[in-house]
Amino acid sequence: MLREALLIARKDLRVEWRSKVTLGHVAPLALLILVVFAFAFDANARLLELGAGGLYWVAVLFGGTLLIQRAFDVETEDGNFDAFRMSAIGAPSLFLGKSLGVFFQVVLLELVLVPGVVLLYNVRIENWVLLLAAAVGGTLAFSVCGVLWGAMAAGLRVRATLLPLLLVPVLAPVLLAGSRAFETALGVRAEAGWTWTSLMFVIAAVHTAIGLGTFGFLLEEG
Amino acid sequence: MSEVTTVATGWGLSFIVVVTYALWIVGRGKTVGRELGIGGQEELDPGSDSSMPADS
Amino acid sequence: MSTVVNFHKVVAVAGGFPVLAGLDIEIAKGEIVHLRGSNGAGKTSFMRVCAGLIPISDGDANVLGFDMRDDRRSPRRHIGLLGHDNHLYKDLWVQEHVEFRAAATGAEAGDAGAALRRVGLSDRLWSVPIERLSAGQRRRVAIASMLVGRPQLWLLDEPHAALDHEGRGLLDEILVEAASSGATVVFASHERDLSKSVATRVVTLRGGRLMEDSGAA
Amino acid sequence: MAQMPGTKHMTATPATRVLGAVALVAVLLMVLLGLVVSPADVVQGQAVRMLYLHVPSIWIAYGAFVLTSLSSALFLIRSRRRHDGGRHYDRLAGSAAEVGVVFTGITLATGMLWGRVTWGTYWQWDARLTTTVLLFVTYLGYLALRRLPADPMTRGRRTAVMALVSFVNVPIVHYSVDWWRTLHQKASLSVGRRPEITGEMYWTLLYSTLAVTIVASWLIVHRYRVIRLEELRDEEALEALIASRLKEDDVQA
Repeated sequence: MLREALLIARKDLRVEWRSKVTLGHVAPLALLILVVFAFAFDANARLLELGAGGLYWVAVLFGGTLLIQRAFDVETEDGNFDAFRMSAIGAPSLFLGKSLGVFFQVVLLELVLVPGVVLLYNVRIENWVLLLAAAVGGTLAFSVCGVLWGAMAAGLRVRATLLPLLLVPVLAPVLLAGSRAFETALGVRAEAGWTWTSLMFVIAAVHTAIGLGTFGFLLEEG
Repeated sequence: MSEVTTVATGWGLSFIVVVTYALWIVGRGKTVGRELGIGGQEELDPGSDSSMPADS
Repeated sequence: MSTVVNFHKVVAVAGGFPVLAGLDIEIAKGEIVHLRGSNGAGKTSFMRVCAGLIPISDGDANVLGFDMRDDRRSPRRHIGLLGHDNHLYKDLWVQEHVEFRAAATGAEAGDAGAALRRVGLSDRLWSVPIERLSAGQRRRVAIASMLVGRPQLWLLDEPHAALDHEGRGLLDEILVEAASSGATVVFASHERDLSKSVATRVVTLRGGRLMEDSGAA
Repeated sequence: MAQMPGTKHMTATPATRVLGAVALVAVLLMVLLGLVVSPADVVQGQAVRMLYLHVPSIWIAYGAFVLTSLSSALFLIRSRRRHDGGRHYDRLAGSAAEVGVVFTGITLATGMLWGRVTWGTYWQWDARLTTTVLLFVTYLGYLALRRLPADPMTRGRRTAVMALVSFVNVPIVHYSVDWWRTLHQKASLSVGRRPEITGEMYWTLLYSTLAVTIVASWLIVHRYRVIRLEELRDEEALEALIASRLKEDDVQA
């Protein structure tokens, strides 16, 4: 199972390596969003510093949704969805593989966003370990939910508008927990960032379980 | 807005929503029923959907 | 000769339209069936039903021993389907794509090279992104991707369409080789003369049903 | 294909007429009790009457979404066994979800109005209302997915999976929003806690919940039948297509 999942993930990362969509298009866009937030808040340093944790995750949410869209467009263009469904790889491995692929691409995105937030919103990272754990937890939850809902909307003509509508309500708790955890890590707030981080891992675990069980159903376009 | 007017708007609004929704459903039932051509009152299979106990 | 595909009065609906309307057909192992028929006759739908991608709403369908009413997923690992599209990841290099398809079916990465040579693609092209290939070359990569999976049932929709003369010759050789090694081949094609060279049997569909069957060779 | 040759072509049957009448009477009584008979609250005055609508609506909405998830699960199980099975569960899920969305909407409207009076602002990021708005959007997405044209079984499967996943999400959303707000409230004094409902108000609230349940049931039954009628129409159109295809070939053959 894991071997097959890694196979899918490796293929997705190679597609990314060849097409450079994440690094070339989505990461700069996410950075741009951080800049646009500053316009929205009239470059009010205090406000940006306070909101840095939250704005970061909104940028990840936005960029990540585009990556999910891309991950399934790759699977549906040129009749690939038939091959995806015909593949000898079982649905659970397809699910894990796609999630891993998306996970690494979102991590790529965050490697650009973290320095972006630190520089643009001049925040100091007090607790690196918490920041890292929260980032991993949030990205994991994001990737798993994203792939689950991405498959739901894959191949549909209206997927560009339907996917965000389906995805954001489900990811609201991740955005909430991520923001609070990051604020703690950035020293803006004193609450227990670790509890919020663990909540994100719980969300990731719950959706992984659901995905493993239902991904087969989602592929049955029939 | 005083308390009484707020309560009145709240109840009024909710009633309007429910009534329009109910009328829309029955109306839709009629139009689709007409499209099916066989109007009339035959009894639907009574077994399968007695009123749903929306337990709260 | 064990039956690979057995349809009895099969009705299948896709997109709210009865694409198959009472189809009866039986295909035995090792046959090469040439499916003929105008557009909308049901050629593509027949293959998608065999592949389990479209559910059947009436009649009985049995593919590779699986009853398609109960279990449409299990036979898929033994079936190769090549539609009008090529099912290629256009961003990948030629070799990477075929190696992925090989690994996905449990074959060796090395088989990819052999398959690519078999379809006449010189290794100069192996490290070229599929996007930059011509339609004919892409078709060959698609055929190589299918060859590498060694399916028991080959379903090809208009495979000869984008190929040049040399490509068609190679494809026919591959199909004959697959059939002789125990696989079963079904391909759809408009051109009439093709049926002479390779097919052991010609079947014509119209209106989602069987019209003519030249019977087993 | 259609199970019953002589089927219903109007959504009303004697049984639902009775249910409709009972619902009307119940609502009239509810208005009487809620707006007139029951006393104003010591703390809140008249505003408490809003709760007689607000609280039952959110309970009914949750009840409807429980029904949606339950029937979705049953649909998935049944459709695995018999190719065309479980269609009635799919219809039930669809109708319950739509009614649930209507009542979630009412909950939001009445909640905001109640907030306006007690807290002075329509939206105060109160944990309950925030969760409700997320629930509202989630099931709007469900309805959007349901509207996509697809054959009933594919659509049923897709929406059933979504209903289950969304349902698992409700507690997650509930917990995280609660936790977020209680953190906040610890920081600031929590104002306008819901008044203790006792005595006569308690019975009014209980009765209102019963009345709203009856209304909701009436809506779900009728909505179910409209979906059934629509599916019958599509099936008949399909059968006509199949018949014409068969005829068309015999003529030419």
